[in-house]
Amino acid sequence: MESVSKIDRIYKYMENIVAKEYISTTIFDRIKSAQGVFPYEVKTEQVPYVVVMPSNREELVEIVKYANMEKIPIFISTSGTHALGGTRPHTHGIALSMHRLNKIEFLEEYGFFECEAGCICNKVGEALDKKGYFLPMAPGSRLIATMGGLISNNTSGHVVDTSIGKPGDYVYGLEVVLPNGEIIETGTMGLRRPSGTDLTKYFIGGDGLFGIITKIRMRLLPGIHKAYGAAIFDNLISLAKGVQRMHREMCPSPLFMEFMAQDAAKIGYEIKGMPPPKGSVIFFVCIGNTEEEARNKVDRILKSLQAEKPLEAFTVDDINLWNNLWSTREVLGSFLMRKGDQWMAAEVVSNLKDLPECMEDAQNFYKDIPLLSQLESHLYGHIGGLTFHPGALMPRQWDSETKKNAIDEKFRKEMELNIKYNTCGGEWGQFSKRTDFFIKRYGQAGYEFVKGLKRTIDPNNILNPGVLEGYR
Amino acid sequence: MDIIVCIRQTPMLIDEIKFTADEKSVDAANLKRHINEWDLYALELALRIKAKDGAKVTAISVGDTGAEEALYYCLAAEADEAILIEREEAKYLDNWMIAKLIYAVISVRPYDLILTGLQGEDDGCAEVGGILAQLLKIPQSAVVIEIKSLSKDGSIVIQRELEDGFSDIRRVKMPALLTIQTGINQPRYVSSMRRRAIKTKSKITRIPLSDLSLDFSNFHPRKSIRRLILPEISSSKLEYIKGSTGTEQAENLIGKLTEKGLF
Amino acid sequence: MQKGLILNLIEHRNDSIRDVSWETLGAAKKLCSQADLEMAAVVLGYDCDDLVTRVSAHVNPLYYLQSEQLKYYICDRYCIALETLIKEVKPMIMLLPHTAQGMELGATLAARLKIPYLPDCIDLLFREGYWVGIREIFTGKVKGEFQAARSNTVIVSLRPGIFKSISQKIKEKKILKRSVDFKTSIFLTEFLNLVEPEKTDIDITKYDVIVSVGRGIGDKEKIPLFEELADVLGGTLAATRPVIDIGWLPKERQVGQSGKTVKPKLYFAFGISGAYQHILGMKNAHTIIAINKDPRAPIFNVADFGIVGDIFEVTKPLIEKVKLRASA
Amino acid sequence: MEDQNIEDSEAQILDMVSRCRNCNYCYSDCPLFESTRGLPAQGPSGLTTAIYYAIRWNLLEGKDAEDLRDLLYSCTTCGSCELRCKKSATGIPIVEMIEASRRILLEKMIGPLPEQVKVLEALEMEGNPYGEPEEKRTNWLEEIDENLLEQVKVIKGEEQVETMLFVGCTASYERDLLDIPRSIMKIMNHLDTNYGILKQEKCCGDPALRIGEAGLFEQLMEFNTENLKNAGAKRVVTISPHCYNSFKKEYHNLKDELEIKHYTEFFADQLEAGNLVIKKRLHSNITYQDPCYLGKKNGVYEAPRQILEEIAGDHFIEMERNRADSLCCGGGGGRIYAEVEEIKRLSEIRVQEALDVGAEIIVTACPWCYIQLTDGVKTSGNENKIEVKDLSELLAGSL
Repeated sequence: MESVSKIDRIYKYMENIVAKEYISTTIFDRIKSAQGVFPYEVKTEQVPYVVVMPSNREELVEIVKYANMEKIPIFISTSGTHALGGTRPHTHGIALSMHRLNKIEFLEEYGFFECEAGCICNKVGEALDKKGYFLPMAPGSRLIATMGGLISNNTSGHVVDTSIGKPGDYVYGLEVVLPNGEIIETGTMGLRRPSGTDLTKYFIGGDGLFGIITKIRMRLLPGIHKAYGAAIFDNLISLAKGVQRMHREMCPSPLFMEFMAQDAAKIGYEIKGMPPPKGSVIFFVCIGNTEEEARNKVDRILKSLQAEKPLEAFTVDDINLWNNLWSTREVLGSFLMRKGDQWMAAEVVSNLKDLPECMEDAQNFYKDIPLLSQLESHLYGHIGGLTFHPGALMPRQWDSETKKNAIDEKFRKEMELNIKYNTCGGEWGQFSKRTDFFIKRYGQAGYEFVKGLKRTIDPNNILNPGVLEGYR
Repeated sequence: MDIIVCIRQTPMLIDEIKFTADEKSVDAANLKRHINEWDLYALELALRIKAKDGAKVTAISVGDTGAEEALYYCLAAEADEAILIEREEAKYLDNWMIAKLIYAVISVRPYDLILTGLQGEDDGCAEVGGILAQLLKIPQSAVVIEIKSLSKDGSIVIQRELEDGFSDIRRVKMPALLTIQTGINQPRYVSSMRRRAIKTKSKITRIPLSDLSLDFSNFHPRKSIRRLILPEISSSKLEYIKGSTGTEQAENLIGKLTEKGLF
Repeated sequence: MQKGLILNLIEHRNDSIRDVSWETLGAAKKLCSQADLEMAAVVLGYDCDDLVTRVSAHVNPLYYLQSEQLKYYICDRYCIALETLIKEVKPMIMLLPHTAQGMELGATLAARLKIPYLPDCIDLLFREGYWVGIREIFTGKVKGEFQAARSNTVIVSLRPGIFKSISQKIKEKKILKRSVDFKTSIFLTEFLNLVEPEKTDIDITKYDVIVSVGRGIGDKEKIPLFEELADVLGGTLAATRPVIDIGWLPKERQVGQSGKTVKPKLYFAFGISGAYQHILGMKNAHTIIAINKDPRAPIFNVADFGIVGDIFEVTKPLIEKVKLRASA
Repeated sequence: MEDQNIEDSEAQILDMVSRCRNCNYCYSDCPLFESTRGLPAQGPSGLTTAIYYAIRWNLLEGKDAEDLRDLLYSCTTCGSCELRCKKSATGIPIVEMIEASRRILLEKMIGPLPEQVKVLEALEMEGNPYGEPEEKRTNWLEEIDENLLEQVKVIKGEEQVETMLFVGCTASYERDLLDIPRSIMKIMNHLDTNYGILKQEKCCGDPALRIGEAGLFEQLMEFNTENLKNAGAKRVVTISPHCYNSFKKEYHNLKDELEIKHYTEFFADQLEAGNLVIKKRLHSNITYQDPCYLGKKNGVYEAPRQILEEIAGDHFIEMERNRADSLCCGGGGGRIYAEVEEIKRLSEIRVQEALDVGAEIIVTACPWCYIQLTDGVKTSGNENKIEVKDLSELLAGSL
């Protein structure tokens, strides 16, 4: 394991920067921050020297300067929910937890709110809600994921991009600490974003490679009205075609549009005490500035879907029914995992043209992977965003190595498909587990481009090393 | 390294104290007993030395009521051996005789360090350690509050508590006897299951008086209890604050202090 | 035949005589006047003449056992020195204070000379040809008459803070110097250094009002309550040793023999039974208020005002009422 | 615990914790996440991860052992994480694992926390965590007015009684809380049933169990079980949700044979049956703190609310976080006896939440919640804004 003397040296230095109760050399804090979302075990060589919780950007700057001077890697591992393990250290280093940077400020006179990077998504959402605003992001990890991480990842989560776009589209400015310890502020206080070079863009979805976001300025969006619709298809292909139509016929995009293959839906319905669906289910939310606008959108979408002869297609007026529908997916996962096996899913994205074909591929996702073909698997996804989540249940009994192989196999297959359809994941990011994909997808030149940027901005490669190189 | 810890149980007084007919001892009936608090700190010290530097820890007790319990406790706490010196309950032993018995057992065994509690919760004489050390012709240090170092060359540096916040530091050549003050460490908790399990797991070494190379019959105490007295609160100045409720008492107290201009 | 002798061991530290030695001298003086006895004293040390002269003003003869080996108190050296003297002067009582030093010395010396030892006495009587020491047992809840077996010499240690210091001076001084021969002896204990009380952030001795708590308050959760009382009274919080030992409060707040000695105007004792080690540290407070549910708690012996009852039932209204007066 | 059992239980812990998918959603519901520094291990899966690696990497000595101890004993055992894990993840019985680990630590003589040692000794010696003399357990009855004593049988020996009121240690010894048992006796007086109180009552064992002293818990369980059976009790009504939980979940020789009710359940039934009639209604705004061991642990959310709605009608307001989402007061899991890290006092957070919805009274139905919240009101300086009451006090006052 890492040398004690080095831990002491780093600790002693950190003491001059951060109140010492917020520097932990406790082995259990260090192990915990070395964990990623993957169900395999932490290795001793991943365990950070210390975990540090800066309380403000000035402290952060000093930490980064020190790390850069000493060439000690920094891993911003705060809540550790990155789906590709981006926050998971692969060598010793300094683990940062940003939880203490958790202030949120409403600059209503400007039409913004500003939150620090450590703010938890859900809390921000609730705070906005109370004031009648709306947070344009809905990641599955919202309960605990931080705003800084989410913006660095720029994930849509359930959101249909063509509806409200990506969270980053609402970011008007950032405060960022660069790897050399410089602080920069990007963007504008106006309601008009820079044309031409907008530094903000280098850090939104920057995978934490170029700087540590400390503050985010985001547009205050007016609260929205919602209306709900659903449809049942006896086969997934027509379901896919229905969605294809929706987009082609220039329907207003829904905010969320989810689907579950019949087998998956059955389980969810059953747990929720609803009669099993006659086919595969698609359900969606439309938003509008008025209830009416939202409802009209639902009707418009239902029309498109109807053209593909669903068994039924209807607006959902009963909010409880909607909540049930919506939670069927969540309960599905936990229900399957109740025996302790772990649910893993891939993120396959189709292009609009080939959606039906991609639907088929997604159905057969695990079939030709020897290690995984026998596993119980189910299909669902954010179909509105042309995204499939073919999921499989990984036996708990498998040892760490096998679990790792299984997950690597899954990513290999996912890569294959996203290459086939010339797409890429819209939720989890492009590096870490997906670096191979990135290289295949955008070529060595594309990869070198990013590496070049990284080298220039972070010559000592101290910020989240391993993300760009990709975990093996 | 061999560490010997002297241990025993002491009675805890409950509100109603009764004496035996001869007024020479407290009536043992419905007395609760526990291990003498100072002894627990001595035991913990021994066990910590064992954990750190390795040692064989032997607990020893002169068999009066509860001695067995105390010894099993030591074993459960991971002492390596427990010795019970059996004695007939009736005979009164003063601390000198007790020390003599322990001496008779220890003197024929290996030891580097002997630890006792500073004093007994009951008689508070704080003398067994001193007598024992003298009998064994080894140095003793009383009121030890810290072990500074324990060097391989067989000497130990200790800190002793004096009065008024003073303390002194000594180097003592081992074998040595230390009497331990409370607060030197934080004694561990030994679970009831451990204490139960140990009784089937390990045995106590029992040594009957007859095995000891000393003629106990013509042993005579160097001090004895003539009688016990229940001290009445005797204070000329004491004034009780009356009141049926706490609130009343509080009120009257403030009244008194004000009236005496102390407030 | 010559009169029986009481030999007093004078305890000193840092070139000054410990108060308790004046007390043992006082006790000896009292005994001499009661029974027909003589007294003498002995100082062990190394060039501490002025200290010796100070003692000699009160007791005659004064034996001065001088040796470099006796610069600091160490049990075995003291034993060797005192053994010779005792054999020479054959005292009826060897009197010493029951201190960290006395505890070591009394037991060891008695065992060495195979004579009786009455430790930690609060009174000493001569009954039917026996020396009888009155001792507190069970932390003062019970008193016992301990009788020493017949012996030419009995060693008695006296509890500090009980006896009046000696005041009377004597006309002619008599200092008998003795040198001690340590040539044959090997020493196993070596004095390294004396540690002064450490300076602490708060000094409880500086306060006029002290609210002091014992284990009787039950658990750590209760501390804030008494802190509050201390605050509203404009005083500070203190505690007994057991409270310090289990870590409810830091050492700097300990009142007692091994902690601080305080003399505030008001001393509140909550749930303190009154072990003498504690009483030593506070009995000189101007006014002592003891609150305890056990009417037999020795603390009441030194208290000016006593409340027998549940400490919490008193404390809470007390805080409220004091607040009221403050605001009024 | 025999070494064998320790190994088994270690194996069980490893197996259970290996189910964790590290989603960390449990943090969002954990009181530690709100009250501590928020270091990585200071949350449910942080604790289980700590246990897991402590066993796998054998980190059970020196400072590691102490760090592990401090982590594990910081848990309030409120159970929010388990609910979350069931809802959104693999459904690991997190608290069960934490308590199993505490048992291991205790048997390995690493646990408990220093202040808790005195508690365990007291439980063993006197049958209550406060070290009060066991013979004085029912002394509080001396302060109850005659007319309330008519229907009570204090069971000393052979007496038989159908309904037993299990008073519990806190209500028996904490003078400040005397109004709770007093109120319950007042309410009982409105029902013409006789009921009993055990002279020989001992702690239900909850503190021992939570702290990890399973052996001591068993002793106490056997003692109480026997006494309750000897008295021929058919029904036990408890004041503390913690006693309630012990009887219902842990007392295997009792839980199926006796009807076990928390007083809120018992009185709610009586209201329903019309045996209790609310005469005086309350006109100040009240809100309700769900005791974790009543709500989250045993699903009793509605009974207390039925009563409160009867008493206060529209003046009964829910806090934003209520029922399964309610925030623990911080008193459970043996914490009430120990000094655990609390940068932000849970009780103060809760008091603020009550103020936020305009409550003038926080009602609870647990002696520990009562103590914690009362402290919270004081330490947050809200004495004149809001007060804490036990549900029994309000009910007794409105009959």
